[in-house]
Amino acid sequence: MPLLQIDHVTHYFGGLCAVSDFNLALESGELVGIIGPNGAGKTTIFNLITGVYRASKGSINLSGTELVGKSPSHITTLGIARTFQNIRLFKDLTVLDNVRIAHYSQASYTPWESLLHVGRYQAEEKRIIEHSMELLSVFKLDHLSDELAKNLPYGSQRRLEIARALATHPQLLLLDEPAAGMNPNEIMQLMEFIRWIREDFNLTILLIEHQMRLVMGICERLKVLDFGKTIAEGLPWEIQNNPLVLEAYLGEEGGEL
Amino acid sequence: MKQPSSAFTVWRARWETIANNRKALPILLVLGLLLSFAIPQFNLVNPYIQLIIMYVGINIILTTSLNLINGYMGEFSVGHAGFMAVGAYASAVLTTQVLPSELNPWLFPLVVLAGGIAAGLVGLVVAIPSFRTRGDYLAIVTLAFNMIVKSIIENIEAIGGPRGIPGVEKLTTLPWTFFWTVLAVWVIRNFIYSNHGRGVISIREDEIASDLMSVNTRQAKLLAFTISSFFAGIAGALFAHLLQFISPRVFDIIKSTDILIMVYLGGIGSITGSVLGATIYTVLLEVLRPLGMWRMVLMPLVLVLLMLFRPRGIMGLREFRWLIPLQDLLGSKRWRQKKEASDATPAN
Amino acid sequence: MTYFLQQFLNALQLGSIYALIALGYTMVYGILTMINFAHGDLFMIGAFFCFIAAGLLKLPFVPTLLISMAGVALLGVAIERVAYKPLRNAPRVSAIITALGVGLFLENFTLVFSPYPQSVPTLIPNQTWMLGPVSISSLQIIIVLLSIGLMILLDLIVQKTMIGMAMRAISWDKAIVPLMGVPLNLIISITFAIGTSLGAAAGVMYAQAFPVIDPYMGIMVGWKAFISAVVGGIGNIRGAMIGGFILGLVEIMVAAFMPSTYRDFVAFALLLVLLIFRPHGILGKPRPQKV
Amino acid sequence: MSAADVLLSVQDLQVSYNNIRAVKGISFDVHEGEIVSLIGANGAGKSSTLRAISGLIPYTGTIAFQGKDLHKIPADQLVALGIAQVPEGRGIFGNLTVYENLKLATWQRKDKQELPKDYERVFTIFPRLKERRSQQAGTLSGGEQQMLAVGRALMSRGRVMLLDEPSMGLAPVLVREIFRIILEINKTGTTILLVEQNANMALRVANRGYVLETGVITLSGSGSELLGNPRVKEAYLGG
Repeated sequence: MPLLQIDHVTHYFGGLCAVSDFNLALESGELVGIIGPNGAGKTTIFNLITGVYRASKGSINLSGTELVGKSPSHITTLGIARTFQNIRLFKDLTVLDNVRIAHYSQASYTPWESLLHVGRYQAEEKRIIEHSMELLSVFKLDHLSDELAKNLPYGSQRRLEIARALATHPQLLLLDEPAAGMNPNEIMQLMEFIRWIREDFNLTILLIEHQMRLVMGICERLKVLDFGKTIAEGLPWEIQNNPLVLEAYLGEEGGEL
Repeated sequence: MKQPSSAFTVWRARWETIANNRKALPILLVLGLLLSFAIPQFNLVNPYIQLIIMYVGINIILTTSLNLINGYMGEFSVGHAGFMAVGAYASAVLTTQVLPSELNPWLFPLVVLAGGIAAGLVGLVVAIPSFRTRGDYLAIVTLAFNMIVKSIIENIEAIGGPRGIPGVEKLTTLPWTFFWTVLAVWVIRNFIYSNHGRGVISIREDEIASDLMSVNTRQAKLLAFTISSFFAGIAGALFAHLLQFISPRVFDIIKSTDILIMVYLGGIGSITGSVLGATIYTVLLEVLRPLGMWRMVLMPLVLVLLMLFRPRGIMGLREFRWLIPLQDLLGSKRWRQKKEASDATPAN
Repeated sequence: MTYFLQQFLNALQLGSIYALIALGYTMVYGILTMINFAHGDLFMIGAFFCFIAAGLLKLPFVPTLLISMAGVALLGVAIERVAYKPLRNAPRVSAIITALGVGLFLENFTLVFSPYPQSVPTLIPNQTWMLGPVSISSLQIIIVLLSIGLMILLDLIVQKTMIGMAMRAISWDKAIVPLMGVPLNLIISITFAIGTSLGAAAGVMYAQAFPVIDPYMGIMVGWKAFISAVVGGIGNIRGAMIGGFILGLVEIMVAAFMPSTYRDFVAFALLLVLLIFRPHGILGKPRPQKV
Repeated sequence: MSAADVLLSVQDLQVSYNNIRAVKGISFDVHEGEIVSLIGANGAGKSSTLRAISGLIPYTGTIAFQGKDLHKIPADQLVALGIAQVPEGRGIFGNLTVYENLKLATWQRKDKQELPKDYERVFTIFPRLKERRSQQAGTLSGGEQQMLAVGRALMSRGRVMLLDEPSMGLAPVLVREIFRIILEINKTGTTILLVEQNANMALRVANRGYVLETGVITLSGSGSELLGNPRVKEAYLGG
């Protein structure tokens, strides 16, 4: 059984059809990319999977559990985490706190223990800090743990966002344009990094990206969207030479103007 | 190097030593408690100043609790006096109409607690429909709530209607004020430095991201709002038994405005700020009394200037270090030390 | 029935005053998404301008009204430039708190010069006509007609003129407006001028209808007008007018048919109930938020 | 071409925001009467460049229009200088009618007697807008909104028109339509600076083009030269 099964998902904004009849089956451990020009509906799909939007039609299923209609926080606890196209860190909080917050649903102490700092509070907080710091050190951010997130350089902010997402213990990680704003060199490093976290954290990864260098380099399968519809899918090299895809990106060639 | 030796830098250095010294805290608390008993006992300061000190304490409770919503959660609640009224009336009805008066001094802590619980429950009821949409929705609901509470009280003859309850026993003493103020500040501080509190703060930073990081935002909001109104109720109960007379007019929107000003003066998202804001505002109003009505002209000007030059208030988002729990302060450092130690030990 | 009609006339009078003030809240909110908490106090200043012009300078009604509107408009623009504009990029509440401070300043500053309630001379010859069993006063007619006239004028400005277009454009997307060559700050100033002068007109009429004025009169009336704006759908100009009349009607009718102390309770409870069912007010529309 | 023809000149432009260096020192010129296309994949820094020219974001370097430094000039004065804009995502005012959207763009125009002629011109180019002139702009389709945005820029009668991704989110048929209109507008004497993701179209209409990759200009040349250059495809789809 696939880890994530999306069937016939359609979503409207007002009268506009942002995603139409989207299907995807993600096997555990896969690394799949969704590409397509601006405004093709890619981020909308992430918002539908994570419960930020509620699909107008269709079903989204995570190892047997229907996700449509569940709240984003609930879906996250079921094992889906994500990053954002335009980095959404908690800017005025420290790097450590950013990761600690992602432990919210795992901390097993009650509001009363929160108010009085008794019971499991001490032990749990110690555990959360240690786990957070471990994660940060994996991402080479541990020395910055007490900086405010907004003061981090751009690349580190991107990494912190992934670290924060991993703190929720996901099975499935959704990366929304992780390479945005990076130069070719940084993209090479990011590719290594994504491969490596997939192994190390046992993840299934779905990513949206414009930087073809990255997508072609690491994705096992691709889905190409344009105007909310899937226009192509297959292996990276197939996609690269698919005329429909070329047209979606570069515009049509020839023809009367 | 040029040695800065002005009185200001010396004073500032001293202040920072105190402000950042964790050991100062228990000493200050014990000292404070002793003083709170000694002052009325030996009349160390005149009764007028004692009264001001008690008002400062009550205002600290109000400011800190409102800061939880407006500063930490980033919502905009404007009707805090409404919750204060609930606590004040609940407790005053208990001491004047329900409990035998000879028991009042003994049961006073429970009476105050009852005031807090009543306000907390009302807060929960107000909160449930209020967080449906973001933005100024809460402002409007709490504003209306403040006016509704006032109006309801005016219409209940059994609790004095518009005339209020006169002859409330003066049960609020300096030690009790000290106790409740410290308790309120401590509990709210604890909450902020906990998993639930971090959830609340993340809502301020980015609600959608917070939700997607597994924070149950609805639960966190309800929790914060209940706690905030609980302490407003505590402050109301203390206030009623200090003023010895309460009426609906005391808890109108002007009172709520006062609390708002103290929060933003001291600084949003800061306990230290709330303590300072409440203290400075209350004391300044008394100190400036000789200016007569001009002080009421001056104070808003100060507020406007402060907002223009420090939009987040005096201590906005900053805290004295001794208020922060050790693990928040040192957690990362300890972890690093531990790591270095284990790295140094060769693996077998 | 006669009694009801009589009360209905009173409701129109009160409602038009609320509506005029509510317009100021809603216009500023529409373009800056800021609650101008000082607006109720500008209404009060309007009433005091009326007191000065009519009581001290002995001017007739029309000059009094114009002086008051112009004076308050200037004050409103000055407040925006000095106190709000520097905070346009600061946290949103900072501007709101500043507005609160400005409001307190206006109240207390006025209080220094006028510690006691002042009575304003009536400028409109008070004549009462009987329409069948219902009596109607010249003052009521003037207040209602003048308010409605001002509202129609405002509606024309907003719907038909370039300035009105620019205001609406700002409320849609402030960032794009300068790209069209439209000076943002000028339009914001004009919006403040118009909004506050309407508040001043309400102040003058209020002072004529209830001729004893004091520096704190703006607080409660201001809050209620704000509530009217919310009921109508904050940011929506026609909504503010509707909201003002609804609130006036509710208040007068509750006072007429129930113990008058229920007035505020019913008015605000109604507001809450309405907001539960229509969180964006009667004419307000939610704008989809992009994630 | 002589330096006198240079209408818009960008020298060593750098833009950073939120700790991102979006544009890392680029230089280019736009000459009178030209169509210049700035192309590149998403996030290459195209829009940041345009936003800097519009005065919407802070930058370092020099941007000059007809030799006049634009650094100190407020955004709303650019139109008066002769810079007409079609903002990213169209930026039409959805709560105004089509006609009002057009009218608002004439705020800085001194020659009011010329206006009827210009409305006529816009409505001739875009008959659809004429049909919908009293409809709320928010109810228009994506293509119509883009036409309105271009029409609005025409109403402000700039010497140069800046277009930010006019093809975004439009179906191929409409994309062709928009580019045909851009050519037409250029023929009537308006200089055009175009920022586009749709490289094929943008280069076909352009006299000259620049390829941006992660904030740097990596290729430049005449439109037809670039159109045949395989490096352009690589800039998008990787090598």
